[in-house]
Amino acid sequence: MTERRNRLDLEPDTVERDLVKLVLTVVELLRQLMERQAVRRFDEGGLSEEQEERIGLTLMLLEDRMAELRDRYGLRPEDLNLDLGPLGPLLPRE
Amino acid sequence: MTTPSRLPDPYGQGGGANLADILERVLDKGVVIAGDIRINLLDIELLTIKLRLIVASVDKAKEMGIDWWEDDPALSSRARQNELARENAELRERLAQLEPARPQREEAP
Amino acid sequence: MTVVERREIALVDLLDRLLAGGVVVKGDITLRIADVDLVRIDLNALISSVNEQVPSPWGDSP
Amino acid sequence: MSGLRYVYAVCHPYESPLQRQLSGVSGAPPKRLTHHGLVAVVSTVPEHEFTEEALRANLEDLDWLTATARAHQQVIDALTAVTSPLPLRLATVFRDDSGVRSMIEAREEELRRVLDRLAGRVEWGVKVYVEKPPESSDDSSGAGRPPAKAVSGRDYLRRRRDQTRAHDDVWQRASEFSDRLHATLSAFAEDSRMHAPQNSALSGATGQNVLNAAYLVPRADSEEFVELVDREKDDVPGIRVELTGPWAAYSFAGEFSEDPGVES
Repeated sequence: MTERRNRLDLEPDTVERDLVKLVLTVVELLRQLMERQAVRRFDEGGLSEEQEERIGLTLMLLEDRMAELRDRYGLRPEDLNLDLGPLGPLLPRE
Repeated sequence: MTTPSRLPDPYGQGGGANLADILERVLDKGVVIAGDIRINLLDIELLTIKLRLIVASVDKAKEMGIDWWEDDPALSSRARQNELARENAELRERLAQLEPARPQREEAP
Repeated sequence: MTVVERREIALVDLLDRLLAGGVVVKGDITLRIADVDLVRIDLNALISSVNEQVPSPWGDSP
Repeated sequence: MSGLRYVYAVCHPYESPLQRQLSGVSGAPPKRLTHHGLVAVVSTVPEHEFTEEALRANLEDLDWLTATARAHQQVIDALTAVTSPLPLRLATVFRDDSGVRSMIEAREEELRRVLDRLAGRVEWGVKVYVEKPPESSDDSSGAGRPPAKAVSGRDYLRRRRDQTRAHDDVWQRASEFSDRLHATLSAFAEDSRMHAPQNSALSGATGQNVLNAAYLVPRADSEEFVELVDREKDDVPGIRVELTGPWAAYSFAGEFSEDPGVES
């Protein structure tokens, strides 16, 4: 136990994966938040058709890109979620 | 006494009962989240949120006065007084066995 | 009153709702060391979704 | 020091013996300890597992907790078959038999009051789940793609919006359904308690738990209660009703302690 604690695991794969996971979690939170906000604007109807199209397309591409990145590092969508205990989860559990 | 009348077949119980169902009843707190949230970066702990909801049970036991560990003569001084009460209970129990008819609700001295 | 009260809400949904309503943060913060004020932060922030009441300060770019 | 006394339940004296070789927590067979006309069902457990520190650590050890909870539940289950016990919480431990006797003496009135209230009654658990809609993907993380990919940016937004609405809709329906179910069941039952929704990681159940309630029902009326649940759970799409029991009246033994139990 203690031995493991003192030894820094510098296995490049682990380092990269951990780092990616952390970053992707933050990005995913932002992406989902932006998506919800965009849907609100879309619902209110204040956007021009062209704006709607651009926002939608961007979000769609973002989602694809996230999925790609997750696949590359072997992460499942739920790996990017955090259980914050009494605060509930970070992202909706589904 | 209660005569158990015929009951419908148990639903989802027995060996395969849902652990959450059992824990919810057996512990006084329904919510049991085991384990911690730990976010590691390069094997270094970045953030840990301890979830210790289960422990509520111990506190509950204390609240109920079933704090036997405080009654251990080796552990606490309060226990010595209780030792007396206990001997009393023991004696009264024996008395009760000898004279089952006698009412037995005197207070401890 | 419904019996279903404790619906689990994800943080991202909470933020979404918070933004939709908008929050205003006002405050004065001073950072001091040994009773000497070193930094003053006069906070007057509005955090909200962009909507009719809260337009974007730059106007929506075309 | 050898062992401690683990108390499972307190009951009125009962005639029929407990089923076959029942083993309690830590493997020792449970036995009766009669005092003041009340029976405590106890068994001996090793002291080293139940000292305050050890217990704290053990309660956070899911394997230990599982084994102990199941053993506890097994004894209570066996008791429920022959009487209506007042089940005590997990890990109610005393130093020795006389400690158990002192507890019975000190709380005799309360114990009798609760036992009388629980006599001839059992507890049924009813849970309502919102099922994941089978066709649509989950609405955000993009684990499953929408069946057909969005053809344009606007289409994408529209799909997202519809998903969110459908999701809210299911919740709305589930919550109305739960209200109705709970109203019907609590009118039939003698008492009811609401538990917090269960965490699916622990229960292993699919879908999200919305309603998690317990109902106190006389044994004699149990069959009728089960039929009532069956009838009420008419097949609303996306909503599942789960019935568990009969349990010992765990959720209603709460009055035994100071606070009125875990309600919402």
